[in-house]
Amino acid sequence: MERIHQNLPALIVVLPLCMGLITSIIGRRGLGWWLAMGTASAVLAMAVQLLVNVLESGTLTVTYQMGSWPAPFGIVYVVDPLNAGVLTIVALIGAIVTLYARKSIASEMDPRRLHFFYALWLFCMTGLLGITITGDAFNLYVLLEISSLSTYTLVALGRQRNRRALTAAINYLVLGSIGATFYLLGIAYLYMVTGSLNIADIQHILATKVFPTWGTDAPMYRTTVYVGFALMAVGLSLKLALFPLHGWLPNAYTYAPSSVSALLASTATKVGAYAFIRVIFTLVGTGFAYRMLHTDVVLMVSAGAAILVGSWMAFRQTSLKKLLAYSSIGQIGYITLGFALGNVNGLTASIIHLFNHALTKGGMFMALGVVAYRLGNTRLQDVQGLGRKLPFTMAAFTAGGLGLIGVPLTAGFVSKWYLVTACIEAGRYEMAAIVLVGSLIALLYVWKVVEAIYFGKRPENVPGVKEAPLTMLVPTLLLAGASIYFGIDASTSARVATAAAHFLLGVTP
Amino acid sequence: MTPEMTILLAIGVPLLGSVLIAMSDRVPNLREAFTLLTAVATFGLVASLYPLVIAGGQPRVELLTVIPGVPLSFKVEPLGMVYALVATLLWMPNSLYSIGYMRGNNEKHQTRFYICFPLAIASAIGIAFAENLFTMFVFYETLTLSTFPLVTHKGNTDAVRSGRVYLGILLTTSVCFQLLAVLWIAALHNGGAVSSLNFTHGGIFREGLASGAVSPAIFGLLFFLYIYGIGKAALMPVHRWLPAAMVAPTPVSAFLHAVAVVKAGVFCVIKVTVYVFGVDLLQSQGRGDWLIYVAGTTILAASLIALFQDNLKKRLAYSTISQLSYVVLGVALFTPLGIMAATFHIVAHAFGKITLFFAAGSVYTAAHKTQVSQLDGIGRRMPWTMGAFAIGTLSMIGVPPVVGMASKWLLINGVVEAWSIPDGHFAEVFALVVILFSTLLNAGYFLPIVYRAFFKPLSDSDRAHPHGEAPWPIVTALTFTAALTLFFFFWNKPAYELAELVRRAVG
Amino acid sequence: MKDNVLMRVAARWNMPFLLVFALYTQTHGELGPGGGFQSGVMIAAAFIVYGMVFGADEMRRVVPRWVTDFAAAAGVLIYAGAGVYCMAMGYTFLDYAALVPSNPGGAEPWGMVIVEYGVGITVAAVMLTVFNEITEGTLPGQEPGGTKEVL
Amino acid sequence: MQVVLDHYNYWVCVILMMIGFYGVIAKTNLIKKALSLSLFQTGVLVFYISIGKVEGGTGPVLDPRNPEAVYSNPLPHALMLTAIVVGVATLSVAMAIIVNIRERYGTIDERDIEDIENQAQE
Repeated sequence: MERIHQNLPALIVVLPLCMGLITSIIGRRGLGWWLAMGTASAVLAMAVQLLVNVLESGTLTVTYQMGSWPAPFGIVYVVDPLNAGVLTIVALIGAIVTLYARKSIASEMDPRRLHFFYALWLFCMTGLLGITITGDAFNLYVLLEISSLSTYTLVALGRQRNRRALTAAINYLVLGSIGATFYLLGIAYLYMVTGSLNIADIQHILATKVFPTWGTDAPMYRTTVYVGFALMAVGLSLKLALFPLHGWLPNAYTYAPSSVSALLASTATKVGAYAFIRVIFTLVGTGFAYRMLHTDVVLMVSAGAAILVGSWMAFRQTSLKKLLAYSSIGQIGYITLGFALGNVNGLTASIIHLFNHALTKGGMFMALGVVAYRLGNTRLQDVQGLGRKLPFTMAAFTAGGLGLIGVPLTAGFVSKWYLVTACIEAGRYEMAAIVLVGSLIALLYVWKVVEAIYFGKRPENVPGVKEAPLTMLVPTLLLAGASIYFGIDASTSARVATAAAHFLLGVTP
Repeated sequence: MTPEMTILLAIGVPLLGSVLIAMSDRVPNLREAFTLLTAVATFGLVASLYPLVIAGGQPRVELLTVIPGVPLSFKVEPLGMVYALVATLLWMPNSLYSIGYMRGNNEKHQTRFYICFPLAIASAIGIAFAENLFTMFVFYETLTLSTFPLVTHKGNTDAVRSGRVYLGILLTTSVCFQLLAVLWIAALHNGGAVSSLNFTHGGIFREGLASGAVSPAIFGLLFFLYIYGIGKAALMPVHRWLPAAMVAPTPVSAFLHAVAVVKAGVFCVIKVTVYVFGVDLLQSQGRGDWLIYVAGTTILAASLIALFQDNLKKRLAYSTISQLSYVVLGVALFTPLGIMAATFHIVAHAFGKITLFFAAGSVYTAAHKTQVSQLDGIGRRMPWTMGAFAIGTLSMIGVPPVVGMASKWLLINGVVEAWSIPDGHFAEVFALVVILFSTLLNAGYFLPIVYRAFFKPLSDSDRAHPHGEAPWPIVTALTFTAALTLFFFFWNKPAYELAELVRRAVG
Repeated sequence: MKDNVLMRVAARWNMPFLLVFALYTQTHGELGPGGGFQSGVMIAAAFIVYGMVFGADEMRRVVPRWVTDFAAAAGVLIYAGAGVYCMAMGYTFLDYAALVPSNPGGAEPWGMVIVEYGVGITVAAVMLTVFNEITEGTLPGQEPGGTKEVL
Repeated sequence: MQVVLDHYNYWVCVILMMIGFYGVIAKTNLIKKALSLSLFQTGVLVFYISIGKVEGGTGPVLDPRNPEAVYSNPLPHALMLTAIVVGVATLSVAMAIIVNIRERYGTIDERDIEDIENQAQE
């Protein structure tokens, strides 16, 4: 037990990796799901334990040296309040969606190849957890690619439902690889300057050796760091689907299998956002990124456009999965806006929205998965009048929708509270206005669906539908319930988010 | 039972009631019994706090912390007490009336209907007892959302379209303006420029304005955001939702107009003026004068529109818009007496308007008539209904011996008090003119209805379709409220005392 | 191409040499030039040459899909398993000192040997999988059955 | 001019990357697109390897006879080994998807696929 405890940071990544491999070998005939489910639950337990460890440790960090090589020579895994929180999000959503995936995916692909699905599923989790926990810039790239490669394949598995999944996957692959390559090139530039790949070490060298010589005798360094940071920023923006680099997202989310959409929407872009926050706040620091380069202005413009355009595009969709996908682009705008503001409340808003949006969007995608499971389709006309046929599922969808709008007592409101307060504190009144207008557009697109669900007429001549099977319904309701619960009592999530924000900005609360 | 418990129960009992109602879906009689029982119990709980409040007590209770530093908490003070008492008192006849109406008209989805009422009343009590801006906003939104299924109850295209207008205007204003104001104040609070997010005597901007941390322009802007953020007060031009909501069944209209929704609007206006911005601060900063003109214009314009409405419920709706602006006008005088008049008018208008709506619904249930022009001679067939209607009319116009007179009297006193403040007096003159002229207009659009009902002969087609009074729950309910309207003119001690307490808190 | 004598003979004769050279590269991985990657690619190349000459189906008869699937996972498992073993012995992940606790410095090559074998197996298997994926598809013009196009 | 020549390794990578990038954007044949992507990644690999070069450096093997020796930096090379694997994996996933696309659509040209989808919608 003690050994497990010591090795938690490594185990949380190694366990899903090994289990994924084992699943691909022996996971036939339903065993795959049991292995995946067991792993996901264990990972959740470990993530929560890590979060507790971090918050209770005096320095707020837990470090783990791979192969006992000390940093900066070896790869270290560093857990601080920020990534402990993100780990918990990924693990929580992973566990819940795995529970849900069993029935959902069984109806969407060849049952003989299900063990590959669960193996890829676990690899994807490995990558996402690894990105979050690693303290090494290059290791981050490798894990980013592990998660991305399995994601491309998972998206392509939607081919049985619709062949467009394949084109969506290849499109995602091309853009995702370009993003990752940009990131890789960015690291090369920082490596040229600092000779290190360890994030903490790079930060230290930049802060003590490179930035102080600014403008004196080392003008070459400046351009190199500029270029490196710019390349990393562009690469991560692609992964994060920040407007206008969001082109891959709508189709990938729409045509992927239901459970994959739920997992991706609530974790993949979140982890991208995490990596971006890490690069800006830990790696180069806000002093360089915001005050010197004014990246914050660029990010804010992108975020504002993402909120408005993403939400508006969502309103125009008639395919509900696409609607949610575009809405995700808008929500990513909120997350980006939060950390672009750079103050404590903004960062808190960003981090807490990572969590809240994961719950909200995950629940909504799962509800749509139920619709797809029962009706084979998720167009707007398919959910007409479903409120009475699938009362619990549709209630979960509506609860999520209210969260997207940011109605009080839902998780979305808590994020919005921090975000708008931060905008006003930073004197960005126009951004506050955009956030509020964004929630109004969210009202439009959510209400369009809610009206169809509760006031629409079921078309004649369609067979009756039953409520979802329990293994799908329970996780859906769990996430929807959580998105309400964390709107009513946000003290836990806000505590972690605030701790992370304080930690990143070096502010003592 | 401690007062703290009572506060929580007053909100919890309706919620519990709606659960019980949902569970007794199959047994209508049991369901209706739960509805009535919840109504009586809620009123009992709220009323039991009255002696304490009159004695000067202000019990508070914190339910939970939603966001660190921002709790969902409640505090009972005289102004909130007025609103809570009115809402819960009138909810009792309203429930009785709903039962008669829904059964009389064989409406569908009755259970959903009865579930939403207690939810809305719980939200209303939450607004009344809110201790801070956040709590008020939360319950303000839940009130909007819980009444939405009521407004769109019929479920046809018309109802859905009106539901969009209802939700669209109320949510747009509250999100774009009120939420912005709340968050702005929260941001100022984080920066230390504002003393508290709680409702405080004399407002929360005193130190900030004095030290210059809050500029007068932002102070005025926030006041503007708040006034227009409270779309439920139906100030022009954000009044469109109220006529739109007329597609709802009549008990819902009565609920919207008299019991909870619009009253929540004007209540919030009074509350933020008194406890957030501070009457004397607004007066001395001169940042709220525009409100008199807006309110006055709304009164006159809405009355003029009402004059030309043939649909009875639409006419009543525009009358409500103008009556609400009386409250806002009272507030906009920024004097203690003005605030008192506004507070009192909440009560007065509630009693009168609920009677009028009950009567309109009664006519619809018994005779299936919706237009004013169809009402010729109906008073002889439905004497109770139209008698009550007449009493309500008098209250709206402000004629003794009904309660509407009392609030109008207070309002004029408020104008007189405002006169003593040395400035141009132009606003006061405007207010007086508005009050006098609108009284004439009120008479102009209400009295013809009474005249038609009692003095014009029945038309030939009506003669062929004989009908009597509406079902007994309806008649009982409207008689009760009409009696209250009359009775309250002579014995309005509770409301008056509470309003007096509010006045003292201001002055 | 299997009708071409020259190709057939060349493929048969080359295979043992390719495999032996691959093994050589593998065993020298931890100290000299070479290692798992190179040897894995060479092993795969040997079979792919075989497959190109005698047909992919023939190659799949020699190395069935389940073997490549198994080997791909097993190789990585060997790698990760070495790390997990270290953890289980009370060291950190991939701390090869766990392999020979009496001589931590000398344990390092042992760890690498294990890892290189894992890598070699995986690379070979994955290369063959890629070859299989590309050659195994349905012929053009043939509609795969049992799909429904919706959404 | 001197600056340009001094950094000829940069130019090589930039040219490689841009050729790849152009292919990714301009080619409609998916296989060409995937190969261009590979080329794009290769540009970065070359860049890494070239920055590991130290002028006058020898192979990074400790030589007891020459303690003053200057070594090339082996780390970028080791990193690129991993990056190459990632690149190959990406390419193979891409190929697998393209094979599937060929099965479902009968073409691997983006424009044709778009046409097919548009027709299917009508």
